[in-house]
Amino acid sequence: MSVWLLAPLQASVALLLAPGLIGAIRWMKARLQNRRGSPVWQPYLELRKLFAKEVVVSSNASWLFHAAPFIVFGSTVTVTLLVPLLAVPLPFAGAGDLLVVVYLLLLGTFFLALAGLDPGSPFGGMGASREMTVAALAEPTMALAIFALAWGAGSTDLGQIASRILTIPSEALAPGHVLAFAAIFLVTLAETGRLPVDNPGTHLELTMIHEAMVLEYSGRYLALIEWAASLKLLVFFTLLANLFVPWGVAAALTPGALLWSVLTLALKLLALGGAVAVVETHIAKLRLFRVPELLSASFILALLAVTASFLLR
Amino acid sequence: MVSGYAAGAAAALVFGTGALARWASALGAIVGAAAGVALAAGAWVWGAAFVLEAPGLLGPAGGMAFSLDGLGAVFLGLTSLIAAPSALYGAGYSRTWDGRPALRQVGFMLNVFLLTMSLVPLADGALTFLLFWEGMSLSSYFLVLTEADGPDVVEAGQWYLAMTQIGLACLLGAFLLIQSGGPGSFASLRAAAAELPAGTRDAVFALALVGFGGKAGLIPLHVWLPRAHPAAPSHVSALMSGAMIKMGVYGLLRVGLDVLGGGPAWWGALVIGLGALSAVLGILYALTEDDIKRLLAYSSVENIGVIMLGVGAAFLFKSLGMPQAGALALAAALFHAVNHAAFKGLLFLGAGAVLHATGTRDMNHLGGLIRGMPWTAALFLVGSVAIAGLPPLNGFVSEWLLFQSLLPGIGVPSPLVAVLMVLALGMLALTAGLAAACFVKAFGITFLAIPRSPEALAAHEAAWSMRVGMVALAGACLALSVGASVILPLLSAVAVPLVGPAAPAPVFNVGVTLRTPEGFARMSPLLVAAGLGLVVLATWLAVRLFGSRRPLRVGETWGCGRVVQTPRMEYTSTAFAEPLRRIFAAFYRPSEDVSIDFHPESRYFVQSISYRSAIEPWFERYLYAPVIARVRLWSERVLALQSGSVHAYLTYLVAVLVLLLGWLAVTGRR
Amino acid sequence: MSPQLVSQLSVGGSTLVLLAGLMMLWRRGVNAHIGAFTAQSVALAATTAMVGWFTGDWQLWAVAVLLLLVKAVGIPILLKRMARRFGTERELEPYVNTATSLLLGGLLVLLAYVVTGPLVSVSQLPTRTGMPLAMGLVFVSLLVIISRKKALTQVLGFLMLENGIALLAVLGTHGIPIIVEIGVFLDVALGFMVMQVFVYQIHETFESIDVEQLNRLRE
Amino acid sequence: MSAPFLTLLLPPLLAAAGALVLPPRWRGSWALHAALALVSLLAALRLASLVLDGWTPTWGPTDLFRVDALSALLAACVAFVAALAALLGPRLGGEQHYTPPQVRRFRVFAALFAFTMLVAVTANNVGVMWIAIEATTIASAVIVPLTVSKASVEASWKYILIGSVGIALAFVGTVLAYFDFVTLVGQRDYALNWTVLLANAPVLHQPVIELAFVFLLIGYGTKAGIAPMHTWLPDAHSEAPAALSAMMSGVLLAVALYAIVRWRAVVAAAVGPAFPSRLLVGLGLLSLGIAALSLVIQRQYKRLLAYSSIEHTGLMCVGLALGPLGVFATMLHLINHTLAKSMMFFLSGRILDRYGTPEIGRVSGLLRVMPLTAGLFATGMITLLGLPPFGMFLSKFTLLRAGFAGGQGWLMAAVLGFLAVAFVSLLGHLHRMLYGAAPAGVRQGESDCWAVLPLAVCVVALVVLGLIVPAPVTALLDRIVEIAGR
Repeated sequence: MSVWLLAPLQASVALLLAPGLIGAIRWMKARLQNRRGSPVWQPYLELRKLFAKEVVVSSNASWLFHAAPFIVFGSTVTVTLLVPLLAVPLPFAGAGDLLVVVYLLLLGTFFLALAGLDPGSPFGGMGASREMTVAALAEPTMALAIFALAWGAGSTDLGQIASRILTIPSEALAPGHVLAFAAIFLVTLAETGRLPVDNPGTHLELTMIHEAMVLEYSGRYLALIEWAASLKLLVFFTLLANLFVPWGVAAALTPGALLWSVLTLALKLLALGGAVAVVETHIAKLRLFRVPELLSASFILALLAVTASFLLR
Repeated sequence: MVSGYAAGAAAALVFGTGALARWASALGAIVGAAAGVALAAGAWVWGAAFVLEAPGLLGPAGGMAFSLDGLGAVFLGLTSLIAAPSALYGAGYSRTWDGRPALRQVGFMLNVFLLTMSLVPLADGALTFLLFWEGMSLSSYFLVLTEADGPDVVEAGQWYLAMTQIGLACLLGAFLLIQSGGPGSFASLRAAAAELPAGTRDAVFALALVGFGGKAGLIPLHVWLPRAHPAAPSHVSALMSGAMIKMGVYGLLRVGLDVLGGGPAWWGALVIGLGALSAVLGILYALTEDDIKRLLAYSSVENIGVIMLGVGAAFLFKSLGMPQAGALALAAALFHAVNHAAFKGLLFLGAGAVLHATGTRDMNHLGGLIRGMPWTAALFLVGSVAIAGLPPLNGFVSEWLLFQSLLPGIGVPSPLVAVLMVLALGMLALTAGLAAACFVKAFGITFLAIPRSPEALAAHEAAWSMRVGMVALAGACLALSVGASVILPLLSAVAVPLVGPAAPAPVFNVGVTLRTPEGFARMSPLLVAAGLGLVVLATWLAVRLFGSRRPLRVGETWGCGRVVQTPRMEYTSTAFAEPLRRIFAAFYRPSEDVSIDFHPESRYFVQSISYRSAIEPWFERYLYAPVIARVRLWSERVLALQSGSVHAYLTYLVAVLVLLLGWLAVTGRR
Repeated sequence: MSPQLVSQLSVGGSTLVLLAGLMMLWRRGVNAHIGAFTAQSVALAATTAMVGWFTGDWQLWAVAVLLLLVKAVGIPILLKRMARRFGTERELEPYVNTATSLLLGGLLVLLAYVVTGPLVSVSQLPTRTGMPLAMGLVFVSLLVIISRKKALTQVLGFLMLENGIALLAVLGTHGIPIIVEIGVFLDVALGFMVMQVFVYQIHETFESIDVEQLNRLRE
Repeated sequence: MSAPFLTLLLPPLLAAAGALVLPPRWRGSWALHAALALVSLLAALRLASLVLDGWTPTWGPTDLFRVDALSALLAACVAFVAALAALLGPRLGGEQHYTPPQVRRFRVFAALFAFTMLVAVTANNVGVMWIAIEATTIASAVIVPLTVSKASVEASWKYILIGSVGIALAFVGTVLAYFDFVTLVGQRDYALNWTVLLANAPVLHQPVIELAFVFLLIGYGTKAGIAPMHTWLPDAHSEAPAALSAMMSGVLLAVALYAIVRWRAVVAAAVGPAFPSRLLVGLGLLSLGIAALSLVIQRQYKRLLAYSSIEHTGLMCVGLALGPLGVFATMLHLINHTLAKSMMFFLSGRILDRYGTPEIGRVSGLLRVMPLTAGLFATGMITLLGLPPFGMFLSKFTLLRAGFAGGQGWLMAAVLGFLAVAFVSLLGHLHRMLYGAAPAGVRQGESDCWAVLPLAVCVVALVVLGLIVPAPVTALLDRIVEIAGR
């Protein structure tokens, strides 16, 4: 199999798995809350329905409103090309490192916020404002956590970070590593609109962040945005899974190894999804103005992670 | 170059106050800028030395001398890069002043400004440097005062020139401490600096930092910047923000790294600290601004802070004996300086177009301009993405490089430095995040949604010359991103000799990929841009091909069931920044004032609510105001001497006579 | 004439000149002031003539005659005319009262001794012994100008200052070159005239020659 | 060598005589006045060129008059400002405010004033120099109250009293120096000649010379506007007619400073430069500080300019103490100050004429009311602020360079601090005057533009001095440094 086919393969795997991940989390959450829950494949059905539906656009919206879903979706898909989903090293590793991943995701958020402002809805503005606030505050944690990893691995390159743990397994339990994991986990909750920062299931406008921003979207645009959101969650989970616990990632590009890698990835994602489901079941949503406290806690974790990684070297 | 600008200046004076004068002076400036680019490229890319000595000028002070090395060429190139589009833009923008003497003033001073600013990096010698430095300040001061009737404009000019002057006093001290006799050329300064005692070197550096930091707008010396930049005509703001404040960076590099050759680690640490402070506070101030040009001005403070992080890291790494890391940091800082020139220039030009079309800079009165001014909106969006440091544009590349260049600092043996570096990295990341939020606000509130005032509704697209100027800069933003792997090797060639005698150059040009030293990280702006473009295009095609074919339906925006959507229901600029204002309340110390008018009949019917909120101007209140008050107090005391009584006056005279005679009597017997 | 005698005579002359100056501090009436000044000028002229006799220098004789004519005759006439014009306004409340003034005057003479110490030690001239007194007069005149409120008194103080300097020159150097001396005389005369004009103007515009009223120009 | 002296010194006397007899309203009398002043200026320039050719013209018995480089420079400055005053006096654009007798009085005494200053700077004999400087007080004090008011009478009384007392102290100093000379060498007619004093300086007694210099510095310092003897200066400058203010601020202070420079050279030769430097730095810094702080909340623009003169005098005093380069810078600064400050005072007269008020707070919108005047005023102010491309930038820079070269870093820091205070204050006041809405009742539009044109000469000269400093000027300054810079 040609090396260059890996990229589209990765993207397709990610695209296919992402809605399922959302469905799985929802299902697990429902079970934990003693509900039956919708089936795991429900998100796929929703996407299909949305793609088929008519699009209603606000009379105030400009071209940006139409372009934003494509940019959001496109930037997230581009990220899946860079993240070591299935194998290391990736053919495109030279194109971008972990920072590029973070900033590509921020690009999506940027346009989504703009699109939220575009129709002139007060909810869109509110969502955009809050989303950007959370994104801005999550940024330092993310960066420091990345540098904690990078300092250990001697590179911000995703592949190298993963390979290092594979070669020196004991590093996986190094304090810097663990702390960085915790920090990124908290950031994941914030960045992907999970509880306790945002409630993905809410339908009360005033408490919404992400949902408020995309309130005006419908039809295929909404489908793209929802899909991109699930993809983003998947990317974060993949980072958590394959950078911190990289076992199972294919080191050689044989069909068997890749298949094994897909399977382990799915398992790891399920485990992380389960963790999120547990967290979401046990924790209520925070007030918006207490979110910074959570994020500063994660920042401290990241700071400790960096400090630990260079003090204990 | 000189003749181009001179011709432009003369044209502005000669051709009256009509379209001809506008175009003639712009043409002069463009010719001058083109020559500047050629000169810079000659010295920089092909290493052609440029030396010109004019001992006849300013003979008594050692004569003038010019030469251009790589560092100067970067800044000359940066200036010229933004000068031509701004001048072109100015030709359309200045139509406001047709038939008024102000046009003559703008045309003339703009050319003088560009000329003196271009000669600053060419100057080879303390006096020549300071002369053009002051020329640059003075001409831009006149440009700031173009619309002196506007509110706060004169005050802005006052602050600006006053701060400049305090800076100049420091610079004079710095240069003269290095060498007070002799030819004064940078080569001789370098030789003299090598023999200075450590204390003097520290003093020189501190003075240079204050002098150049003030010009660059480093917090807490930034107070003039958010006043002066908005007050100036927009293409001048673009030049001031894009190019002029960079001269502060240039000066610091020239004196600190070139002439002094670097110093102890605390120099770098200090610069990093101030840079981080400026970056974070700058963007925090920008976030709460409602005036779009002030927002951009504060964002310049932020970006200068970001550049200074790189500069400081270069100082630090040099003193720690890590020349390669230093070269990388310096190259990143230089690259960010060039990038900032491109996108901040673009943004100021865009803001100018908005101001031109609507007559207001208050974002709470704007909105919906994307329909009336599609070009301006699209170009402003490009600038916003670039300045927010998002791929695939140039701001991202330089921020990425800065991150990478600060990273080696974590590994230095001194824990203090390492902690500082970690904090700097965190601040840089926070800045980047806040910048994204800030420019969502700047673009979103200004250009999107429903117009908030009749002026915004009636806005028209900018003149073609203005648009061409903006397009050129937007193109530069993209070119600087995808061409980074071509430009960065050149920048590192400039940086390497500055940070150490034998610094190996950071490897940059692996095809289209950037690679930092020792393979620490790789990134290809071109591939990222291409990949992003391809994926977005593919998505669009896929949706087009496979998605629903049902036509769009236009409906009202959802307003909780309310039928009519009015601009008053929209999120405003103030509202957008509210969460951050609350989160950083400890810093902003916002004062809020809500006054509610009730219906006279019943308290349950509200007639109007007015909300006013202001953030506390810390630096003005706690740093500048006490000094000003103290000086005024002393002034009153001194003026009390002039009491009007001739007897008192004569008493002073006799008293000083008696005192001096007494002094002689006591000490005179030697 | 023996140097000792010259020395004693110059001290005596200087003492007279200085005493006339101290009179200004003691007395309050305008006419008394003018009288003191006239006496002082005569004493100065006499001292100058004495030194001229001692050195045999015709220039000093000429200076003595000039002094007598201008300062002992001409200026007092003009001063008296002014005094008549303004009535006999008295220095009622000087800034410094008489007792303190005299005390200060004494201190200033002491200061003059300290200050002129090096002069006396350097010079070989027999007349040098009077120099501290001349310098004392300079200081006392300054005190008069500072502490007295009437414009006319200040003019008198200034004229005495000139006398003090003239005495200093005669005693210390036996006279400065005649051309300079004449120029100085011209200046003194012109200066006095102009001051006189101003005193009249002050009287016209302020209806008093009390300088205390001149405090309109202040910050 | 009498011709150049006569063509320098006679015209002012002739002009005074002419003004006395000719009807003041007649244009011919104005033209004659101005032409004579120009002749004097040409003679001064001729003397300067002679000096540059290596001559040192002397004239009169026992070389009473002598022109070296320092004299030539000052003579040229004096003659230049006197010519401007003759062309533009007594009040630029506002002659109609004066009655013919007043104009006559002004012309007579302005010419005499110029004459006395020219004598002061060309006299070799320090006694004659003293006489001339004392006479400047008399000649100028007469026309300070050209229109009699309480304020102008008060100002002139203060001026003449303080000025006379001060200058009398300078005579004490002169006598003391002469005394020392006579004690050593015996009586000589030429003993008061500066050249002779300088030649014999090394043998003079240190305590006596130091004593003399204290008196001389305080005496001439009073006229030069050195604090704390400066108190007469703001009053006199603000009440005098514009042209007289220009002459006083532009050159009278410089002439007094000239006397200090001459004596400083003698004293430095006698007891070494440290002693005079210490005094000059102390008083110079005091002047600089008091002037800078007085500028901050100043309310009247003519007083503002007066305090600015004190500031620059202080700066020049400090400069004199900074060795040869400092003297060079000081002299360059003196030229610049003469050009800029005289122009500013002429313009202030014009502003006063239009607005009818000396208050800064009530002058606004100057740019709109009188664009040309405002432009020149702003240019002058920018010069005084020490910004390029005008000459003061260069002279200040050179002065600071001299200071740092002399290892006086802290002194220069203090100087820079005071300069910054002055800068900010002056700039603020300038802004207040230039911008804003013009007060009601003030006529808009420039009148008598031609009258302002001669002032453009000042601007051109300032720019030239700021960028190239012509070789003759440099040569002249170098000579001055040789003469008085040790």
